[in-house]
Amino acid sequence: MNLARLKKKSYPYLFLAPFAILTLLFFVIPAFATIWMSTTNLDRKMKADFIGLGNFRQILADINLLPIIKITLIYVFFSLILTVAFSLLLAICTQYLVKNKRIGALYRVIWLIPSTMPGLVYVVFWKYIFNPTPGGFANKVIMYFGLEQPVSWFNEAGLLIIIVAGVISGASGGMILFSASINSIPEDIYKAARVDGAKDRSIIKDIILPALKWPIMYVTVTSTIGLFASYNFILLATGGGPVFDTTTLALYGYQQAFNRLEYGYGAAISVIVVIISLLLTLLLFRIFDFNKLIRPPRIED
Amino acid sequence: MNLARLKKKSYPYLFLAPFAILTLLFFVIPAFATIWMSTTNLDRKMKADFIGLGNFRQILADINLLPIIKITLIYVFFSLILTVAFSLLLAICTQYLVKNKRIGALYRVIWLIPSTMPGLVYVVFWKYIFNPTPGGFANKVIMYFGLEQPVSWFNEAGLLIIIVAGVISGASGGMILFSASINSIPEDIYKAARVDGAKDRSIIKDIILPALKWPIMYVTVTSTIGLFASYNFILLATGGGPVFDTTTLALYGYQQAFNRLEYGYGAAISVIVVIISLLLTLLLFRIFDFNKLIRPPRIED
Amino acid sequence: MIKLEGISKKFGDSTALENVSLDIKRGEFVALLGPSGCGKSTTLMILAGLLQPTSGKVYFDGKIVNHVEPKDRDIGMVFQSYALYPHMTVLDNIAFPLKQRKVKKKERHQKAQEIAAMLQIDQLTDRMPSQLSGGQQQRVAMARALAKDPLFLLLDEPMSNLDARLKVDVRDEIRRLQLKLGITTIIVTHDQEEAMAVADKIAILQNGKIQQYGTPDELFMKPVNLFVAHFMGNPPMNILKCDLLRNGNERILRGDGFDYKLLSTKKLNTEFKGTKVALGARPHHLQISKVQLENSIPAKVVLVEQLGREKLIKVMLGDNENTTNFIRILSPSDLNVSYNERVYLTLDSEAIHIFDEETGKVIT
Amino acid sequence: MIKLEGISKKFGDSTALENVSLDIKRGEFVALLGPSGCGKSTTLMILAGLLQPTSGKVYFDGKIVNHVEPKDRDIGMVFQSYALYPHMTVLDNIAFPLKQRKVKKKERHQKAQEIAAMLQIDQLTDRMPSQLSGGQQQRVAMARALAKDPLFLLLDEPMSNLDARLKVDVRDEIRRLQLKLGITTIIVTHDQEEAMAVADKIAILQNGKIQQYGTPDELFMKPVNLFVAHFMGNPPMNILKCDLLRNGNERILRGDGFDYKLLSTKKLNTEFKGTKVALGARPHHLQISKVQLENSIPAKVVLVEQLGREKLIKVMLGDNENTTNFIRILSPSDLNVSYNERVYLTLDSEAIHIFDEETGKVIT
Amino acid sequence: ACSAKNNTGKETASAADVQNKSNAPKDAKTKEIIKISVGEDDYGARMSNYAAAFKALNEELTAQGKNVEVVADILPAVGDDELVLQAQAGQYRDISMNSSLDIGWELDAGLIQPIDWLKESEVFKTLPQNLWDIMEYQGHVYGAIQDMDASPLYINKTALKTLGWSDADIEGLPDRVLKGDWTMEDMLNIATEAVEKKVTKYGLVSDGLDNISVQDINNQMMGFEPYDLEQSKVIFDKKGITDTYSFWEKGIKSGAITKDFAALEDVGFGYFVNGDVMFFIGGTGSYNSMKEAYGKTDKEFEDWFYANSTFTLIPAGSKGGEPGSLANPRLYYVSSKVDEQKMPYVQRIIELAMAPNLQMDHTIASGKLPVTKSGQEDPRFSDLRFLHDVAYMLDYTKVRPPHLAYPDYLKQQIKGLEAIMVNGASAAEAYKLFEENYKQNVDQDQVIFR
Ligand SMILES: Nc1ncnc2c1ncn2[C@@H]1O[C@H](COP(=O)(O)OP(=O)(O)OP(=O)(O)O)[C@@H](O)[C@H]1O
Ligand SMILES: Nc1ncnc2c1ncn2[C@@H]1O[C@H](COP(=O)(O)OP(=O)(O)OP(=O)(O)O)[C@@H](O)[C@H]1O
Ligand SMILES: [Mg+2]
Ligand SMILES: [Mg+2]
Repeated sequence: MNLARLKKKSYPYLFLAPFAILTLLFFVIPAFATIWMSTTNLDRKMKADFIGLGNFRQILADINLLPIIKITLIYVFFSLILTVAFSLLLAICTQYLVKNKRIGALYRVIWLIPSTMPGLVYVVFWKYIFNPTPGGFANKVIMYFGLEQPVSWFNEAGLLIIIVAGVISGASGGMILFSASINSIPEDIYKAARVDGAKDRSIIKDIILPALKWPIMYVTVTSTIGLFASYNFILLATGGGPVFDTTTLALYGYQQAFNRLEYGYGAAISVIVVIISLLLTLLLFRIFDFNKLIRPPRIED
Repeated sequence: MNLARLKKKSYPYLFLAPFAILTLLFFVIPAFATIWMSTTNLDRKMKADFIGLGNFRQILADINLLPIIKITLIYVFFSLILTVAFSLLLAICTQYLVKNKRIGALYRVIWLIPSTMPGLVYVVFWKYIFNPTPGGFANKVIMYFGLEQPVSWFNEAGLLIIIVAGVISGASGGMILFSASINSIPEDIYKAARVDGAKDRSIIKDIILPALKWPIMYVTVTSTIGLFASYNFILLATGGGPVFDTTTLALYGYQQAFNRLEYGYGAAISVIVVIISLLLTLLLFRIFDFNKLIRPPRIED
Repeated sequence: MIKLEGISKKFGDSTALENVSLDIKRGEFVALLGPSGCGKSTTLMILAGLLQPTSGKVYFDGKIVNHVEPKDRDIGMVFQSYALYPHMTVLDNIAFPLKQRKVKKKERHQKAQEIAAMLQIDQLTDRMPSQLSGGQQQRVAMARALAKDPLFLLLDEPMSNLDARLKVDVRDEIRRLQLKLGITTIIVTHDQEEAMAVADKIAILQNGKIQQYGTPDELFMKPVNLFVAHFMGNPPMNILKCDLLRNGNERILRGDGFDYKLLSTKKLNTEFKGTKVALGARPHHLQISKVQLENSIPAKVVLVEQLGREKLIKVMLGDNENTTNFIRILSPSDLNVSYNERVYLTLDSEAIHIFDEETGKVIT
Repeated sequence: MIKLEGISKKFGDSTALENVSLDIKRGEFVALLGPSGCGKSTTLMILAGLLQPTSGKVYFDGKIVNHVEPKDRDIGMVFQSYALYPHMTVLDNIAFPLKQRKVKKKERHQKAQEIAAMLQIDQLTDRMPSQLSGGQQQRVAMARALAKDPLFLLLDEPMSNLDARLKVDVRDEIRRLQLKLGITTIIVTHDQEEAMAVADKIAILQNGKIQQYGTPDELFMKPVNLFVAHFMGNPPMNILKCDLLRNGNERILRGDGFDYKLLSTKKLNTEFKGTKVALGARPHHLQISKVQLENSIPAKVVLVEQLGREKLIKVMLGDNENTTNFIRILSPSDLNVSYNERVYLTLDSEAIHIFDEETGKVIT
Repeated sequence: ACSAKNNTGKETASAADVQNKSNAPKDAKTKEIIKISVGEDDYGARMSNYAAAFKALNEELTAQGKNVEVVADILPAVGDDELVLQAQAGQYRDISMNSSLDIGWELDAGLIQPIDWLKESEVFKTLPQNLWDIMEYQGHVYGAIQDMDASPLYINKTALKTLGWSDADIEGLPDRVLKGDWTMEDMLNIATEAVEKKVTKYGLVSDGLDNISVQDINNQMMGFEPYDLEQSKVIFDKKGITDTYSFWEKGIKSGAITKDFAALEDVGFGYFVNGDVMFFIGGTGSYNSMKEAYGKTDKEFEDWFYANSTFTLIPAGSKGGEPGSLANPRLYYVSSKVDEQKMPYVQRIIELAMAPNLQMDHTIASGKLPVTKSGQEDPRFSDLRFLHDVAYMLDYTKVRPPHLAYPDYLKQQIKGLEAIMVNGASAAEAYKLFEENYKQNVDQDQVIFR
């Protein structure tokens, strides 16, 4: 009897086990290896000597650290706010406001376009559009309207372009999660709200948003983590330049590791990135009152 | 009166308009530009002459085309099946089977780990683990257990490793969407099913899966599209080699465009990728009976 | 005040309402009655503006409101499914309509708390809806509908999960508020006693069509057809198929196993020339006697149910064991009859109804 | 057969059930009655194994089943919220429990269709639950519970959305099936007439505690306390606070505005020494007369409600305009009284109940 | 392409031969197989030159009657990181190719060994001395250079004429540059004048900010290479660097250099061909790019080119200084794990791959110059008028030092340039940025600060 209960309780874990092992192998071990690496002076010669917190000391002394952290925070903050706001807006518009479900669905499908093409293609085109020479599309346009000098878009507004493009391509995931959650609110609730005199604004604020609390938390947390860790996009678009003006912490770590081939130093930066994003995650959990969100199960046994 | 109704009907579109314009600028125009580019011989010289379907004719004559398409289909098919199956399994395990919601949530959070670190870090480590020489970790393990010869993992099982790693890192998005949908099934329904004698298997099959139809479709479609379009991961892991053994169509296009700098040819391949993924999307819509999924609104006006 | 004119509603192929017309005066309390699935909820939804009629017009105060938004109709509504806001506390649920009116927080919470007290849920205002029992949820829904002192109150089975005592309390409260504020109220209920107790007028629906619309007494005393007669009253009116035999001034109803002579004072519709009729008699209009009386109908007791202060006795007419001619009689508790006992039924000619069996229309 | 032993259930701080014990024999039909929020649904959930009691034991056939899975308990259940499977047709919903028993598709569909016909929803079996009216959904839930011929049937307000006529039909069908198959049935209902009509035994709950458990007659005739007395019967029993004056053999109940002399045959519990009592009299045990009789109580008519075959008359005792001493009386329709009319009430000493006002316990 | 344990170079065709090898003389039928692993690099004609070398070596061996066969084992090209990882795991490339910059760290990481035999090699006899310098590090030869580039200054002749230069002035310009009479400053002045007078839209354009042509300018402005060969240290010279940055600052301020300097990378050729550019600094390969931008036949372009432009070495930074040219050649390296037995074969492959005609094949395919005089004597070379005309520059061409601290030097130097060009920093600010970042990134023992 007791054995049977044990068996019953444990079998979902058995299901999860092989995946846990794979995760371990593919992701957790590398994570720990990174931590180990951050305490060595591993470089292109691929010889690793333990140097303790040397790398971290060096990072703290790094003259670029402060400006880079500032840029990172700006980048993460605005990307995050915009991604969440934007995917919420899209989801609410297409799932609730646009009453014709067909059009809403169509619009959402259009948002899949960004994912049908390799990201690099876009970057190439943005580079073309925002090419700082007079031959660039945006410059052609503004010069057509009378501006004399071409604008160095990526230099003047590199971070902005990166954020906007990142937000647009990043919003679709959140949008879908939000859409699904909005969709699962029973119609009766909307009906009641409409009868109770609620305008769209109030329905969104009082009915839809509370139902999205959990998805919003999820998107916020994963976006925060993802944004802190990502560099690919910036690397392609501006390479972090000019100077360090669009270099985020993760990109800096990448450059240290893979351009300068200072793996140890790069790993140490990665570790710092992870620590910051974990701290922020905990903070977000607090803000969203995570414990309350995990309701106790109503089926008991 | 009529004007007011028109206003009411149109204002969600007004909300969407700026985003539509951004999408247009950032994504739709590049998409069309790619199509245009595919009809030119644009290359490193950055001069584009219209050559009609020349690139496409050349692609059809490309001796690598058939094997690459075969690899692409294998890659997409298995990645897709595994990603969907895997994220479903994870979602069901952590959201339904594991009754302790706290543990389930914890487990899901662990799955965020892969996204906290730059992807490249992982690739480097996989390369270390699956190093083909006797010094590689995996080889050390199998040789410890008595195997004589080291295994060239990436050669023997490159596609497999790529698929597995891709699936593990790709499953978390779907898992969360599925989790949210499972979470929104009213508890009463589970209770009823349990009283009606349903075992977990039947609850999953008859209650949970039908409720996940839409999310599954969404994940399937976006994964299909995404998998067809992605190459980043393979590029980092194997670079498409040995020979063309892990080269997918998108990677081939990338290589043509950015290694050989044959932009026109690369764009033409991209266009073919897009066409194939759109066709498959339509097929999937049919399979999932898309029209039925878009229920008519129950609130009328 | 409220007027439905030729309203029809189809869901795909199936017709939920067919040519429904209804006139409701300001401050009236109207009950919609009818069997399950007859279109009661649909009617309310159309009145609320949550469903669009397939055809027909809805007037409020003489103005067509077909396209007026629900929020602009000043309605309080209790949904059959309650439709509480799951993410709000009970208090916020009740106060929500007031919030929409920009009533200040303190004020609306106070008002909500008052109404909660009226419905005996003031202890629960901090809970979430999921932490309430069914009846408690239903009262929250009611409180929410009442909170804003609406012009119209649409109540869809608002007390189906309340016990009898509470139901009377709540009903009285609604009635009180309704009278005080002159709220035009439409209540859907399956309980005709409730309807008769509170409603000024009752509309009886069947298959999406209105059968009769009138005061409770009218419906009860003068049902226009078999359906209404059978539907009103609990236990339902007994209906017996008979032949109407006209013998000079004497008219005899002959059914399976009985003959019953109508009193000469009982008037029948002279347009009716047929013979196939249905005799309707309410259970408490029948008396049971253990001895045979004049013009009484012999029967055999089949079932005795104790209903508290009365007994419900089911008897079989005639001696045919396979008959389907059963009759239910309500009699005082002190009547002692037992299973299979032979009894005699007498009924008052004035209290019976006779219907054309074919069309169902009343002919008395 | 089924036994609850000292069951308590807490949700966080609030106690839903407190030390509930109950014995139910095989094949018995038991009704749970009680005011909204008293713990009826919670009791059913615990019986079904969907909630774990905070303390106490559940026995089925003498075995402790606290940790037996719901699916292994062989229960058919109707949830208060219906809990239909939204993604299945009505037919599949009904057939679902059979599917779990590996009954072949054709067979289970046939069975489902039969039960649907029994509950008059056979026309709707192709629809999805969302396309049904409330009452139709409720019948689907009932059909699903019955489909597998379960050993136990747990019904949580299964007919709250059905009209009276249908309710009787469904009730009869359940009763028939239950008797035929010997299904042990527990029904939660707010309708004590329904409970009295069908149940072998009734348990009355209040605030999570069982007040009385017995046959309908027992509860009606011999309520053990004020609560049960007041709760059973509709309209409820009239309760009047009085002082019990003992004057030799004469015992007089003196209330606000009246004196009533108890017949000498009426026995009181000799242990009761106090004077504060409550007098209980059911509305139909009071007679109204327009002239003063011996031992009658003067009153003034406040409200007259037409209930169909009877009138519910509300009167005020005494002349104090601010009194709260109201009494409801059920009288035949033909009694004509009007608002503010002065009347006299007589009541039968045998039919009244006297309770200790402090403890609520009966002392007759 | 999987082979992991062939680093001793010997592998026999069958197991039976293992016994034969030690005692019996070589059996005519079973040849000894020597597998030489080569890192893939299919730019130009490199791979086909390898193939030809292997073929030639086998023919030689047969001719010598040796019972040996060499087999190429082509291993895919990899990045530096993986090169090390693979080497550490035991998978070496017997012959690999990398930039001349990489000698230092590859040696440090134990990947390569000295190949001083090169000094005796026939094919390298006619290699100019400055190219020998490239291959040497700490007194040994480590790499075998296999192609070469130069960085000419392309000049818009038409524009010069518009500015009033006579044909004779123009013709004499390369000589003045050689003598150190016409300097960078002169160039910048003319560029400024051209832009101010709207003769051309751009004064000075290059093939990219992080390309060697820009480093060439920097070196010229400093008047030296930032490297001390003897101490084997990088020189961080405050004055030189400040001068360089001042040059750029002045260029930007005067409009001779535009803010989008870096972005002109891909379009500069076309602008030059359109006549919009006064001076263009690129590699010899830029000629090909211009040709493609021009879009007509080789001959037509050549005619246009010589009619409308001219070219010189990069002028000296100050009067009397030396003109210069910078290149980034790739060298053949030999793995440290190649043993004595195998080395002769490896040596021979490298020598054969450098056969004059093969050098020329590569030149035709890549636009880079043959390195040895003998290579330049190939009759096909004189047909390539431009390449032929710039060949003299090889004598002035230098490469960047193969020093560990040098890559960071370059990176941070460019950051300073970006600051000037994009963010409008002054030369002093740029210097500060450079200095701070460089100091924190390198081991200061490796650098002479002055
Ligand atoms: N999750 C919960 N958290 C807190 N209290 C709860 C919860 N669920 C139920 N309760 C409380 O437990 C008590 C019993 O609830 P239950 O649902 O059993 O009542 P009920 O007798 O079925 O009432 P009704 O007739 O209104 O359905 C109620 O007072 C209810 O408010
Ligand atoms: N979405 C729908 N699609 C098809 N038929 C529907 C739909 N909604 C309701 N109906 C049908 O319309 C009819 C009227 O439904 P309605 O809900 O108005 O009934 P009701 O009178 O409220 O019944 P109840 O007393 O059972 O709640 C029913 O027969 C129902 O099956
Ligand atoms: Mg309804
Ligand atoms: Mg309940």
